[in-house]
Amino acid sequence: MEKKLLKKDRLSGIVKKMADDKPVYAPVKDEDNVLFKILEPGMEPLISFANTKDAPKKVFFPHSELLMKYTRSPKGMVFAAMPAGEKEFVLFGVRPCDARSFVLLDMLFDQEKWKDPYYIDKRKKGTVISMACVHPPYAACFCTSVDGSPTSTQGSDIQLTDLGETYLVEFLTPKGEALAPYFAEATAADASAEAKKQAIAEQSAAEIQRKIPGRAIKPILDVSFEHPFWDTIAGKCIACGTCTYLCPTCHCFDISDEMKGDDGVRIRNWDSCMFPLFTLETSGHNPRTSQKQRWRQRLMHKFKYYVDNFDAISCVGCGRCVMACPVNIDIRKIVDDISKLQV
Amino acid sequence: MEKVEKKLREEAKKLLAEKKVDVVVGYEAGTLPLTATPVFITAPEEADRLVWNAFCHHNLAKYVHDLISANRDSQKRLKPEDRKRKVVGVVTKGCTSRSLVIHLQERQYERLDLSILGVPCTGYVDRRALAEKLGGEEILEGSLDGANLKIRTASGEKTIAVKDVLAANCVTCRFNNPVISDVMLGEPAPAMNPAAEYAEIDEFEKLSPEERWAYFQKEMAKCIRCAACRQACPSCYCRTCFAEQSMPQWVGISEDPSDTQVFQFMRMYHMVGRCVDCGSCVSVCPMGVDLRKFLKKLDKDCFVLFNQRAGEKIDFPAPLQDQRMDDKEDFIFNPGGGH
Amino acid sequence: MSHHDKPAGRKSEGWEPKIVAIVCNWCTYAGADLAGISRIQYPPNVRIIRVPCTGRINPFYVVKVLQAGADGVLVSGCHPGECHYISGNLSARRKFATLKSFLNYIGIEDGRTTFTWVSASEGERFAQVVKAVTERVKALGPATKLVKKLRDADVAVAK
Amino acid sequence: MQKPLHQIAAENPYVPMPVEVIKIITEVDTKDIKTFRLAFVNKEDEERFRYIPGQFAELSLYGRGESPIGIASSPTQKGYIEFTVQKAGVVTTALHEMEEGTLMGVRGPLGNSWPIEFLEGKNIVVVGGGFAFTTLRSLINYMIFEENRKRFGKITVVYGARSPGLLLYKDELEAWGKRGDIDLNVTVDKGDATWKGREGFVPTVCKEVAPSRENAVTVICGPPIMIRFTLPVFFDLGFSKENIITSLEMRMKCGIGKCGRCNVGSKYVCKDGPVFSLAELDKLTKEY
Repeated sequence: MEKKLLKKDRLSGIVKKMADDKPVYAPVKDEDNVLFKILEPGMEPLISFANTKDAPKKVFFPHSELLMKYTRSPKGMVFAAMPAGEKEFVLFGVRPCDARSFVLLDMLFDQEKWKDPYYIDKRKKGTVISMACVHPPYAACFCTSVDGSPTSTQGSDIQLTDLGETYLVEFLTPKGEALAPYFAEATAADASAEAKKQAIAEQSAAEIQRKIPGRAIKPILDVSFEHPFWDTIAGKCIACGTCTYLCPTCHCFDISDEMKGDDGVRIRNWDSCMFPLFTLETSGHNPRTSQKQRWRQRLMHKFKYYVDNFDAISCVGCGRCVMACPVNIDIRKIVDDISKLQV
Repeated sequence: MEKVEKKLREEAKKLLAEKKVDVVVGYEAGTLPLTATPVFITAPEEADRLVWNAFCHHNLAKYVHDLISANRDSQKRLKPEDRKRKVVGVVTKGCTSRSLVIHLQERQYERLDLSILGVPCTGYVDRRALAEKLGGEEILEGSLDGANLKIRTASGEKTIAVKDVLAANCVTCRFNNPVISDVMLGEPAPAMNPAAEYAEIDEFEKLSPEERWAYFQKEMAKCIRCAACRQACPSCYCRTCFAEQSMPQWVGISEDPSDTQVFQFMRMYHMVGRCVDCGSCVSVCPMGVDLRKFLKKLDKDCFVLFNQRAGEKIDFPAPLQDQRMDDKEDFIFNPGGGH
Repeated sequence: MSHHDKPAGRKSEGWEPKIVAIVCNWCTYAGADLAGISRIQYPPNVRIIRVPCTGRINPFYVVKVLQAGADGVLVSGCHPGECHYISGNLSARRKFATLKSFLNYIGIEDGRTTFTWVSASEGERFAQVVKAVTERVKALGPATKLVKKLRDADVAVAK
Repeated sequence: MQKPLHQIAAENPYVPMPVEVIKIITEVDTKDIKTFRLAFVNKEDEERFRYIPGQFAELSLYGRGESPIGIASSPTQKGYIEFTVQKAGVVTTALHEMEEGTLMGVRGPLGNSWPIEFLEGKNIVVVGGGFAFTTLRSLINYMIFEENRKRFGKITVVYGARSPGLLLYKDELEAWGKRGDIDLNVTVDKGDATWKGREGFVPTVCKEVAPSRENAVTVICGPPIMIRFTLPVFFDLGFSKENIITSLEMRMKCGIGKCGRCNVGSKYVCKDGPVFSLAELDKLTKEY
């Protein structure tokens, strides 16, 4: 695929130009958070930032999403309408770890047998422009331990890499190439640019010193469901959903109905395996009654069940849960500890 | 503070060794620089993990309630004479002690269930204030050096005074020493600045209703409904929160502006006379919602209307558990005069 | 958009406020009854919900009513000292003092929520209260704050 | 762009197909279990809703949401589908308040099913307790259907309820009893004045009936306590774990393996289950 060089000061203008034509989600400063928002006229996309507080999964898998609308007739429920299909849009400024999360989510939402039309529609319409991490943005980053890298192109349609004076613009997919006209002023990249990127990739990956045995714990997890170790991890967990809501790969949801007068809607909302109610059955029976079980589920789901089902770790090493956990439950430490278990 | 920490470890060790407590709930160093995290110490030899410093922001009363109720639940099927009390030692600063008082007022457990290790408090560091001081730069390394923080970021070494990054609730704290304790580890800490306690609220009250509504809307729009505020709050101990009831469903679960506003409003309103301004909900909020702007109003009203402060006195019912014939009723509508 | 939620512009023509009154069984409900028996005129904007005692009213009822789109809420019970259950209204008074203050604080207009006492013999007062509350709410226009709107879907489907 | 609803439902697994409640049967004395007979509004949906006994569907009610319920009718019964529902939560309570003629929604069929191919040519022992008999009834009706009967060997049924008034499908039980090709054993924990049948718990009855393990499979569904005491009976009779098959219940929402809540180990009960053999369950974590 094509590679180009773009003068750095031109990027912001290009993104804003795109935003004139179609919705563009970009990292923007919102008080003291950096969040993905649709760029409105006058808003400035953040070009230089560490990473967003919220994961960009919300663009494809919104926190609350309308599934359908219905009305009440004298006879009962009558289906009324579907949400409008998505228009084409651009998701700009995604970090490579987060872009990889889309590939992981695809495995679940776009399976052979059951397809999730809402997610798939958005994935089809959205073009992902990622920004390679020239330096890992956080000390909590650990993408290299979970099959990723600071310059991974997985899940990206275009990737930008800061080469100092210019950005290397890599058009990775046909969807990405469709945006090439916006980069008309960019010049062809030569072999030296590619070499530079290669050097950056190596350098940046090397800067991530914190390693966890992401793949290596799978055989241990296979046989340690009942291990007493699990009793030690979740005591201080307050059972909030911060980790799961900020996680780029957590995808559990709930479906709820709301009505007003004769109008009704069915909405799906993020849910969290950290919440006691997540598995509570009407009968009062709850297969997971303790926070220990819920934590085990979260960890197993990411490092064992997903590997069993899709041969992929459902964690991209973005470090959000590490940094945002209100009580500092550090998944890196837990994975470390698991790797040392005697089983 | 190091002296307090040393005494704390000794005391915890002693309590555990003498089997006077089953567990000591305290703080240990976190895995990120300049953080502390809750820890449960059950063996004397582990007591040296305990720390006491300006990063200990959690209100540990939350865990006291959790531990004691879990213990009680686990023994439900035993005969009363076979049931065992679980005594919880808890590292207790001023706000924590007031939460314990609230639990006791609300008959959640008995005083016998507690061993209160009182610590004098001079406030904790607000992570957001610190991040702002650093211009959002990542803290790579950090240490506490007396009254200052020594921090290394990508752009170099920095020194920041702890007093410049204290949490807002700490700066104006009226109760920075525990109101009840079994043992005090150190001299009482000097007073903070309670005179300014309601300054922010007074200012906000001066705004027009439209301005206040705009602010409320803006803050609530940040909320992602992760419920960390509720989960961290020692006063939020309902077995089933109203927000999770399905018959009737009080609030919708979606990220709807109205549902979020109503959820937050009602959760906060449940704190009348029960919010100790420990700042837990604020410090755990991943999105930085300014909950204190609203919670502190309830605190002020409680004082103005009922002359009470949450969790101040153990032998006094909480404001909404009580009433007086001569309570103020300026808000009662009187058509035809006298309003 | 269905015919049920016509867009109500501020003080749009023909708009009449919807006011929900939550009243106690022993005093205010009887007072409302008396107003009716005595044929005292008052605006028809009020829908009454009867509860045993104001002490029974979960403050959530008031907030929930606002969320559901009522333009005003009236809560009324026995005068202090006259509660059928001795002190239910005194408990309620503490709750509503703080609730109203808190609602005002977040910017809900003062006139949206009204708390008062009406005894069983005060038919006239009940009518006065309803009249005054209706006027106050009318002056404010349709409620918008805290009001929940359903998400909208825009692609219709052939049945 | 307007598409007919049946086409949307065919493309979108979250969209329920409209059905009309054509019959409501109160099954038990306590009146909290009813059978709902539903007919598809659109012919195309009826065509598409091809199910196998053991599968379930999400029943959809205006403003209340959805509830996953096992299909109680057999695919051999044409023109309608049936669900037997106990009144418990938000959706099922609203269901119980419905009248005949109401319109609602159905999404499915979902989940795997009783392993019909595996069962073919074998002797089948069906063991059910109380309210959990619904999908077993589906299976029995499927097996005894004229064209199907010869595909299966001997059929033994043990079905128990706490009292005679709590037995489901009383008319059918009577009809099955009259057939010669099914060994029906209905039992109640405690009978009443009019009860002439068997008394005793399901495990005890299973022990008495003592079906042979030769070329036999047990399909069992019931309250956990019944299962706990019945399984040892079958182990004693020599049934292997591969030949004991049951169905799990879990809290579900999407029913298609996305929402994550019925996750047990690497499996989703909604998609990989609800039917599992004991041998398969042994490999799962005990989180159900």
